[in-house]
Amino acid sequence: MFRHTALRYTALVLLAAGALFQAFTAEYFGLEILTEILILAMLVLALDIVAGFGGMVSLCHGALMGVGAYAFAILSTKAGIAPPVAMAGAVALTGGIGWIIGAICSRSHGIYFIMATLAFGQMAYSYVFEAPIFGGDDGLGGISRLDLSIIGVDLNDSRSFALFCLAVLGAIYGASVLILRSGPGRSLSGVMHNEQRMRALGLTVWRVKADVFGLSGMIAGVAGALAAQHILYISPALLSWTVSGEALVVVILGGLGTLVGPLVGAAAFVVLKHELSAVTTYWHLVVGLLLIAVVMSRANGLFGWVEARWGARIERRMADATRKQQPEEVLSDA
Amino acid sequence: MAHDLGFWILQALNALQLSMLLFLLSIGLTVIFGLMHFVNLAHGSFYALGAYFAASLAAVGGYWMGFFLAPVAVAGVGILLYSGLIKRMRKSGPMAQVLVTFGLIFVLLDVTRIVWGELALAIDVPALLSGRLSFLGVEYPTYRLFIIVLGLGIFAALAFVLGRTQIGAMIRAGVDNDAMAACLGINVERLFFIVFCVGCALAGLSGAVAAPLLSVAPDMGLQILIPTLIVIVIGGLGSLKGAVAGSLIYGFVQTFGAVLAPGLASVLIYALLAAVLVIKPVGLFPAKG
Amino acid sequence: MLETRNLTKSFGAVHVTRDVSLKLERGERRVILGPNGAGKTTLFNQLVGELTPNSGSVHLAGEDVTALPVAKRARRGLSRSYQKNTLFDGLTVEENLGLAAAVHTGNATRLWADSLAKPEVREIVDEVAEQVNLMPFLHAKVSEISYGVRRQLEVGVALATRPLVLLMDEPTSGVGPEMSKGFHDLLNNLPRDLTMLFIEHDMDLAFDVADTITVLNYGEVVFDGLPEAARGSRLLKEIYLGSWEDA
Amino acid sequence: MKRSLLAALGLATGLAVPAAAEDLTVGLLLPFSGVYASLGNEIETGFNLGLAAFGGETETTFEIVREDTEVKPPVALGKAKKLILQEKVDVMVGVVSSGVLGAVRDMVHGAGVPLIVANAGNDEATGAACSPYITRMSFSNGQINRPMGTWMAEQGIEKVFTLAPDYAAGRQMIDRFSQSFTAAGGEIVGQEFTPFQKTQDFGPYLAQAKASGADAVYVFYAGGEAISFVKQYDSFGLKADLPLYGSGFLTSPLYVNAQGEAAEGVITALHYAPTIDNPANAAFVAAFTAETGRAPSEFAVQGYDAARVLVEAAKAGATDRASLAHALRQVSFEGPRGKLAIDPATNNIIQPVYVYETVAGEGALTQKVLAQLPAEADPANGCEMVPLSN
Repeated sequence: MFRHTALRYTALVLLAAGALFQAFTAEYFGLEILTEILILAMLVLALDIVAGFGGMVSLCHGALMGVGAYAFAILSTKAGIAPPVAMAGAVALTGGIGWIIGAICSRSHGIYFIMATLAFGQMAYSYVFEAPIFGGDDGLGGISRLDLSIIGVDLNDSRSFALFCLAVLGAIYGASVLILRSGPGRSLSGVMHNEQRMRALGLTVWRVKADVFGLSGMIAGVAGALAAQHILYISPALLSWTVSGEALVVVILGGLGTLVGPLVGAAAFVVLKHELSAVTTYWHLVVGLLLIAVVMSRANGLFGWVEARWGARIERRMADATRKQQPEEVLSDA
Repeated sequence: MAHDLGFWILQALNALQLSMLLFLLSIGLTVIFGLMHFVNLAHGSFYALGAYFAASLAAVGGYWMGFFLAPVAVAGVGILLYSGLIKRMRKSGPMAQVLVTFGLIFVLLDVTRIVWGELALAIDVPALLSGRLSFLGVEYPTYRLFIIVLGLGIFAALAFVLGRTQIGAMIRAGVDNDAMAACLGINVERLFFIVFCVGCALAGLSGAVAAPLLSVAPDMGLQILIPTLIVIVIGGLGSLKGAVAGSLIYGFVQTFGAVLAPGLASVLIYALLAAVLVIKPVGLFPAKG
Repeated sequence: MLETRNLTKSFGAVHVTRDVSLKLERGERRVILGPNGAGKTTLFNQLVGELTPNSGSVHLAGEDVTALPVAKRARRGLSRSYQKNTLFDGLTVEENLGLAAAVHTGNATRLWADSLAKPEVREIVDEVAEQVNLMPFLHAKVSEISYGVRRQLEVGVALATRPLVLLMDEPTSGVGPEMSKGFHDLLNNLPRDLTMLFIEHDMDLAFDVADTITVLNYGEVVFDGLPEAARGSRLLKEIYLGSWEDA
Repeated sequence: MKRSLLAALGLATGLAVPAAAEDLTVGLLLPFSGVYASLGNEIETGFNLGLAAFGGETETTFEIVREDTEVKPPVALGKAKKLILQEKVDVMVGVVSSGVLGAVRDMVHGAGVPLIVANAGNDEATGAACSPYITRMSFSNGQINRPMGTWMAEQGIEKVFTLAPDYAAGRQMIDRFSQSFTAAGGEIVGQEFTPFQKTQDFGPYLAQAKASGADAVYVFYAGGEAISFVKQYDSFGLKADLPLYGSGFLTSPLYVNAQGEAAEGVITALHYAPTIDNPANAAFVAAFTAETGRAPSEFAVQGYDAARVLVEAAKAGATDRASLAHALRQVSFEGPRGKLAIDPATNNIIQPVYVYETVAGEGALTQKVLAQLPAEADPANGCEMVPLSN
């Protein structure tokens, strides 16, 4: 069950400070990388909610993000709907699809759950790849960003867009914490620890799974709609199962079930990818080896490792102080 | 287009041929899973390695050298990975296994690119199997018939080994309950090792067999992975019967889908998979009830 | 309150329960005795819905619940504890109780509030913690408390759904005699209107709590009556104590 | 809104420190990983050979920055932005897939950075979506397939069955062929599109082709799909009764050897074959073979000519983005493919198309040129070329 610890607060503050520093000082490409990290961070938060706190290891979150991106693009370019409404529509759609997938897969566990979600992801991929309205393999362009000129922000400026994404990520982080502390979030946590007992206590398990998966899908949808606005071009590759696999890699690299860890993972992954791909086209090799090493080390990712090493000590020191304040500290971060 | 009987026989043979190729590939994966509860996403990479080894060996000593030695070479790679990685991952949860083998996919893909380059390699059908045979009133490529016969042969051999021999009984006991099998004095570790090697060798064999039919390219392992996973999930993890059923379902749906409903062909199989998982969440013929 | 009629379950040719008919009145406390393999736990599983009987029916508060799934029966007031601890291992005692209380109060599926922070949930958690002596351990994780305390928590989680009928599968299983006694005092202090059905091995201890006794042997009810009668029954001594010696 | 973004980007690039007059920064935007990695490498090899061969003719030096598109349009767009905004390149060369070209088009056009297209052939790039900054040195889908329809009809072929992968380029190639073939009196008796990059077994489609009663089969496949297709076509024994024609990517020298004997007798049309008989080609083939040990493909010559056109532009005095864009579209020269020019109406290349048969040569397969079809400018296809401001 999710708890904020002193270490997690510290990490959040450092991450936010780093992102802000980057947002205000970076050149064009630095901003691109920052935005890429922020959007990936949204996706991995969505994944960590279901995988880290619900044991639902999904291999369709990339596809959900892709659905969000395509829904936004189609609604705003082809259907001529205003971007904010299109974005809301895209998020609602991914939420709905996520809910259905969560409901259907609720009876599957372990590897079957992974495979079932993979199947749904591939189904979406195949459909988008082949339906002419989506532009097939070539993808879709002509996407516009949200118009925030009312509050004096021009999102077409890279810096503004990066800051906007940072704000959205902050909101999503807050929402994630709220979801994990909500009834369904807590219950799902119980289901992950002991599904049989939760059922024996009277919980309609499939419903809780579907609800949280749907909420997670909505977050993936936000990430998708923003990814479409970031690149201004989308292609079916966005829905490919390897994107979901990479998202899972990021969650593991950062620390499953820590919420903060995947944020660290997203930053590390994107930076690593760019640094490596500048040097060699075989950067997947390095990522693959790193992934194997992290999983084999049995540490819970980078952040999990830090927590295991220093978390307990810091926690003990802060124990009394934090315990009493816990109910109030829900949203003081983000 | 109106089609005669010959057309449908031809298509049925096509479907059967595809099914057998997938069967060769999925049987190793499914038995490894059934016995060891180990999910090997890198199985497709072993298939690609098999094709590459076969292509390299065929260039030296002809098709049959590739055919016989490529599985051995892939089993060798399997042994390395087993002792280095997989042995230690056995007790981990499915997610850790999925991730380690996902990492392996990346690694093996780039290794093939480094060793063999980006260009597709060639391997010719051996003289013995080139040409066509008249069969049920249609002409069908001999090599494709060979794949069908090979698939059926391997199926028969595996059915015999699993059903009638002592090691088969041990494997079945291990699939049912590995702790119990260990109590019965079966050396479970060694059993796992053997099954893993055989599974890898079969993946290598299917790569070697597929190579003359397709092009040997770095991404062939990734391309085949999803169909293989669909096969074993539809069939039910861990069972020979499931692998056969899954392969046949995939082969026929894919082939006849392409003829009868071209627009739906690729979505069809995923929809079928989803339907199976809704109705029977553990597949049609799971190893355990 | 809880009634079964001719409950029969067989696996292949083996009958694990045969024609079991029980009737518990409101507030009744009944112990089920029987040797290992007598079908006690299988009976429990059929009562809560984890197993479907081949024939017969289960009635809760006058309603036929035989066709209802586990969760729905639980929401109608049927709660159970397990012989083997079935807890939320990574969580604290407070969270364990809270999850159960949240289901009971309907907060488990409500999105708009922290289910564990709701006053009604906290109230139940505190009350149950008091009832099963878990107050000192509220903030400890399951992995940090002793086995005996976990057994208390096992019952506490079942109690936190505020059931009408509480089924306990050997609540004192694996606990020393000293602690078992304390456990039974604890059960005796539960509200009188709570209907309880529990499996117990130790007859003497069982008699502390039980109003009535049912004895199962080979899946059949061989005795159904007051403890005093059971104490004198030769049949019971033969089958039950006989096997107790073996075990 | 998009316009203001592009204006913003244009402003940012306008502030860039101009490079030294004789120094041009070239961004190579190619797939070095993913399914088209071999094409990316081939084009780069050709490009480097081209610079080596002609670079001495100008004072200008070329600094190369390579970026891997991974054949993913969004990645490619990101990389293009990086090249334009961070590396501040003067010109970009590359783009293998039409999807990538579609993705980077607005960016390139808005930022005013000339792009020499070294492969992607979608008609729209020099049609409705044409830009004065985009110069295509490779081919257009229509350019290759249209003449073949007419030519095949002239050979007396009446009924054709077509097959291609189900994606934009596949449909466009077949569409252009079908138009000219039916216009010349032929009949399309069947048409199938196979799931793109997911089809490994063409058996079901080949059985349909066989049952269609066609005189010939016309296909477009490339890369791994081309290898599988040609081998499977041969294994079903269809070649004898049902000759195989196609756009020349089907039997590209890049992978024809992987097809082996199965490719013999396949007749295809393309803008290049390594056996074209002219001095420029002889020099190019010699240089390429010395470098790699094999014959060059159409991809290599596209890279080679892209380098050549860049050198020619520099020779004409181009020093920055604007002057390069201006100069590139006026270049014309005799290259390995024959006489090349840029069509001012669309910025597409005008080049001859060669019909060739793949035949057994000494130890390896080779290409026998059957006909050289005259160079023809593509129709404007809705292109309204905006004049360059300077």
